[in-house]
Amino acid sequence: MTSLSFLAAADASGLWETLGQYTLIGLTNGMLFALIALGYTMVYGIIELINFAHGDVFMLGSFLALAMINVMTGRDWDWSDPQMLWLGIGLLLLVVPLFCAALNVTIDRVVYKPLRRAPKLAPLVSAIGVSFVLMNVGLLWGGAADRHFPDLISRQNLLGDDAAIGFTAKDLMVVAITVPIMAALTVFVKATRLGKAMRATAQDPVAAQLMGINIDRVIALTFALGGALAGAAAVVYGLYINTVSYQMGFQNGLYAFTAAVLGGIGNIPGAVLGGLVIGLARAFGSGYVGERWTSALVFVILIAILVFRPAGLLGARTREKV
Amino acid sequence: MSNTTAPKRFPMAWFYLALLVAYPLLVYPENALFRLTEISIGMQLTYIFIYAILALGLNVVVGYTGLLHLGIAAFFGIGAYITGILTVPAYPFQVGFIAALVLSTAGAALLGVLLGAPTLRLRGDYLAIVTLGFGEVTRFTLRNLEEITAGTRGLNPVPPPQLPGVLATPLSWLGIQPDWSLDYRLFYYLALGLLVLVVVLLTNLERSRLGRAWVAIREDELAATCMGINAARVKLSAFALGCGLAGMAGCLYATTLTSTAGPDAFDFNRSIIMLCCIILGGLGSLRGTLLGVVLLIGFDNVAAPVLDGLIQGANINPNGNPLLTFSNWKLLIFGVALIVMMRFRPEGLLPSRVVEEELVGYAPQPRGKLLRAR
Amino acid sequence: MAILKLDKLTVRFGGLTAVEGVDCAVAEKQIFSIIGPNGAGKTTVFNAITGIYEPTSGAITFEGRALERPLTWRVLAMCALVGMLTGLTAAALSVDVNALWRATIKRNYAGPGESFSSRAAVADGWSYLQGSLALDHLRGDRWAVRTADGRRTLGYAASLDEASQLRDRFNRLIALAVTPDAVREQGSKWVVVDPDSDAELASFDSAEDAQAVMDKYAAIAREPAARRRMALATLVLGIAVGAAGTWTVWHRARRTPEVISRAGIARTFQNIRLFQNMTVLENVLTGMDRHLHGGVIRMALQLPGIRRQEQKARDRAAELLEFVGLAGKATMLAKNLPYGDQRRLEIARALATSPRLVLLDEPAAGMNPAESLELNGLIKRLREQGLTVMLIEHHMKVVMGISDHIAVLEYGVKIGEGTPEQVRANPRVIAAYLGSEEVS
Amino acid sequence: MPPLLAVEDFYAGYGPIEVLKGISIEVQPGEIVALIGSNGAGKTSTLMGISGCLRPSRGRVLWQGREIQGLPAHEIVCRGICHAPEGRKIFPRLTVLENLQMGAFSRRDTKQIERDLQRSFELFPVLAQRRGQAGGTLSGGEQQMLAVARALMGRPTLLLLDEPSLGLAPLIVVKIFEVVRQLNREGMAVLLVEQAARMALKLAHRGYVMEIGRITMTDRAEALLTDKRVQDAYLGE
Repeated sequence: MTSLSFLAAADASGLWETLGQYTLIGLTNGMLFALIALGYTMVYGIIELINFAHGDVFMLGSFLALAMINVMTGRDWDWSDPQMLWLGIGLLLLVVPLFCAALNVTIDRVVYKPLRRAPKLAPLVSAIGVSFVLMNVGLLWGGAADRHFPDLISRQNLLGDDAAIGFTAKDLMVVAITVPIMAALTVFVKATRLGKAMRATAQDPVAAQLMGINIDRVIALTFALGGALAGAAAVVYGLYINTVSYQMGFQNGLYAFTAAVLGGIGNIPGAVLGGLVIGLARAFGSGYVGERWTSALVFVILIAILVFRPAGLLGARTREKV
Repeated sequence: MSNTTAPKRFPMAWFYLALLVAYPLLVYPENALFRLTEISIGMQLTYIFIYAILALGLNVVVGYTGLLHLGIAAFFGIGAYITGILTVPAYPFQVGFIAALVLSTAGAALLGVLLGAPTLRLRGDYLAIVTLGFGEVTRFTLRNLEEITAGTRGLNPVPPPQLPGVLATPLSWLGIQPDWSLDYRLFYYLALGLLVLVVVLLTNLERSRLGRAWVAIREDELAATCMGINAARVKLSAFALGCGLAGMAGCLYATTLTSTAGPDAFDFNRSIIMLCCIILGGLGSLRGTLLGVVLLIGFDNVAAPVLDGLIQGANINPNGNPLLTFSNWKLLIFGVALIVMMRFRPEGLLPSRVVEEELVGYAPQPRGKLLRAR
Repeated sequence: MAILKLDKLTVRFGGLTAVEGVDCAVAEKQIFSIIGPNGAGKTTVFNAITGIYEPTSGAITFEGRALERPLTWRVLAMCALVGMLTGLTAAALSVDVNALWRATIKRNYAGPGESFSSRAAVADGWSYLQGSLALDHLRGDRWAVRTADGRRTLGYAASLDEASQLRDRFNRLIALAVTPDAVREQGSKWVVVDPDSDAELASFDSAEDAQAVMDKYAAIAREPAARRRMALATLVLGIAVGAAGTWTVWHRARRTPEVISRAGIARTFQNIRLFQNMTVLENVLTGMDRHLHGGVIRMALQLPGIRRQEQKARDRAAELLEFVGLAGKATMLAKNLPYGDQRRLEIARALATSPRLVLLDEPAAGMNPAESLELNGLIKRLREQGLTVMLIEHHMKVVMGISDHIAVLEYGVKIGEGTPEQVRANPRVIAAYLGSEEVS
Repeated sequence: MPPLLAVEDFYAGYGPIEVLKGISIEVQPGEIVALIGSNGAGKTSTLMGISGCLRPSRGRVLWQGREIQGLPAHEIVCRGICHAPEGRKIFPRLTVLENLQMGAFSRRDTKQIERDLQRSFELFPVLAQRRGQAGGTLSGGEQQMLAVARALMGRPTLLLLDEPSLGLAPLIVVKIFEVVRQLNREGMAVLLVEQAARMALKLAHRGYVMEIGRITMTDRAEALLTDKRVQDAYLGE
């Protein structure tokens, strides 16, 4: 609880090794949060809506991944063969993000789009409503209990069995999938025509319209991208954590949203940074303070940071025009 | 209904109040409804009154002052737990109900101020996430301070209030037993009485200087400060009042339930439901808030179990297929209802309108000297 | 005498200089206009005066005073109080509230019907902080010797006397555990002997056993000290953070619009900033806020005093509305007023704060000639009532017609000043404001 | 031949406040038209109405004889109307180059865009120096140049220019006006909204005077410059 457990943990296997291990766990988890947080932040950046349903899109994505794996296993897909394994994961990473993107775009079209001019809290309540609906769909699909997600990737330590720090094939998988996705997103947003249009719309929608940018299409694109990222995160999450439930969207969504706000909501690098900070906070928290205080600690850090940087870590303060 | 004018509306309010006062006294409807639904509507109404107090508190913060507060359930929980700690027999304090009520209210209000003070300069969604975070921190803290809060089990039994002796005789005339555990009506009238008190006080405040300052801050904070309004103080007062009312509701809740319930009864979902209540009803509108609570909590606590019972009773689902139980569809129906309502009434069902009609009858007449020079 | 003085006022945002070294002196009961092209920094001057922007350098004095919230003993007391509160909360959390609760409340209260002594609880709380071993009364009149946090039980005893003796023994053991060579070999046993009394405190069968147990005691011995250090550190840190934070918050709000408004300066805004969803009357009443009194409770109960005061305020609001020409529109929502009326309402709201100086930011914008003529009359009447008026305006007719004194800004710099006639004749002003002649 | 742009009896507003009360304006091909008037007269709203950011409650906007009112803004841009809005509204966190590329968003002819980019840099050399810098870090004058250059990247047939002189030093205003005149000689029509009335009328061929949502006067620019009423109200003397 206090300093004693700190010492106990340190005694077990050296102060620096423990620190390194926690850092590694924190970064890996943080990347997952970041992937989800990006969806929140991009949507917020463009239409200033906290999309409460985002976490549930993620949840449905992992259910789809689970269903697909079950079907594929039923048709004798050989997951133990590395080639087939990576091919299978590739297939999941293709289908699930597509599904989540389509779902997210549909939600925007049907629910949020008619409310663009409504009072600000109305879309928020709608988003809560969508979240409930999706959660219920998840409940009907997967049942109320936690479901086991097949343990397809080995937990063998890649650094050798008796290395002081554990870095398993699973950890590698998370890094190998999330880092390229984030890099691709960065390139897309920075360098492509549509990516620039997205940023332009987020910064000044009226001016963007005057440039001939079709805002509705940009918004749809944003929802699609956010959904696809959530889908990818869902696959990675399932393979990494191995437990899925209809309520996981809420809890992970909460952390991801916190990550987005921490980094400065609407700011894409900020979401990644926020995700990593939260991941690290959780890892160090459970390592040094105690598992049961972890969640509280994350929010205490959040509050402390926001008190001193009211617009998040990377957010810019805006001067009010008088 | 929304078009009734002021002179007509007040009799309507009195009418509803009379109905609510009379309901438990006419034993027949309660019994008939109980036979029909197997739910004590009177008891559920008691909870609706309690949630109404909670929602009114939230409405002060979100509706009047425009500060998006996503952690109101935490203050509800804090109220419940303060009451629990102060009254359960396991601890030596065992204060009376009135003292517990006052201390719960004050404690929650104080915590609200402590949370509000450093976060006053946060805007909109950032404040929302901080309050949300505070709510979660509170829940985890309640869970983790096992020695004090008994962890996930919650503190119990919370004893009922002491009934003043003078009330025993008049109550017996009305056919009410003076025993809290036997007759729900004592809690019913306690909650209703406090709710009416809160509504009256809030109505007065709404029309006072403070109420105007709240709304002015919501409408345009900068202009309000340029008019000499101390924004920090006004926002803090809204926080204190909102959180205090939540604490008061929490105290009532724990007393009615005779237990603080576990920390998870005060999670983010509860906050969200309360927020939905006030937005659905119409932000900043007392009547809207009450209506929102009746609709949403009523759906959750009354309609859903009743429908579940009906489906079971009709025996369409002999095999226990989970797809055919109502509770498995509850969230979906709830969600769709929220979406549809926001689509067609984004400003809420009974939006607040400080309209001409409310101030009808008052046409200020200028008199005397125009402008006092200084 | 100058009621308002600007002394080398400079406002910069990031790298942009909005206003540079502007000097101005506004005399009492004057109508003082600031003119200049759009973007010349006129509104920035107003914003600096009313505390919306912090001047980068330079001074603003109103009636000879800098408009800052005064530093009183209450501020310092508040800082100290908040600091103490944060410090105590942090310290309480760091000493483990759970264990403290167990040590104070649970140890002293067995259950319903039992007695509870708050003095004993406080004493136990203190000894918990000290880290002394505690005695717990168990069922069947047995006693247990436990560590201060109650987590570890060291031994049991059948009576209170025996228990205190046991405690003394453990205390000695714990004290010895941190000294080197406490365990001695004696025959086939390993024993711990009290160096003062030579009494044997404990004996073990093997050196490993002895070491393990003594290590446990050593941990117990170090724990209270560590906890005290931690508590002290968090207490000090909490006090420092709390007090410094409060001080920062207060200091940041030294020169806010609210303070300045209360000092007697009121303003209107270029892009109308009314409380759109309030009625006309309520808008004006909001302006009167600082003249109304009464605590929350009195307001919630609507005591007669409050009602009388409210009625008076309403009457005065009605006067003000009549004064600006909005009589009869008191119950309309502000957002439903036509544009010109909204401007008038802003003026009424500003007047409601009982100012001595009114800043009007383009009051005639969006008004037709007849309306702006009416406005001229209104501004003149304001002066007749004894108010000083500062004005930003583009309508030359308004400006030249009513101003006593005009200052001309261009790119944040004052390029001319004087009576309307002087300004009209100033060649620099003509070049700047009336359009550069170079474009041909 | 129909006028390039004809606004006919245009009514529009924000919420219950009607700011445009029956505006009628014509712009002929290759013409510079100035719209002058006091603050709050509705000049900016008129431009917003033309470019599709403000929906009319009544009235028509004809572009080369075809109705375009009510079309979304991005489609109007595709037809050749580019708007350099008031207050510059550049994208603060995009670079200068990206801002210019956004201006050409509605176009697909990559080579021509590249040539136009070079031309913008020739017209405003300072933008070339700062091409990699974020728009928000430019000074006011540079931002205004960027806004004009960005609008020109859309290869407009008609340029809507809102308050180009706002907050700028005279030299920069002169520079911008020179560019506008040069482009106009190459055939681009311009509808100019300007506070600095004299300057605007000197640049323009024709002018409209606006007062609280209505056009009160229209004439050749020279005639307006010498008109007594205009002089009184907007030119100072």
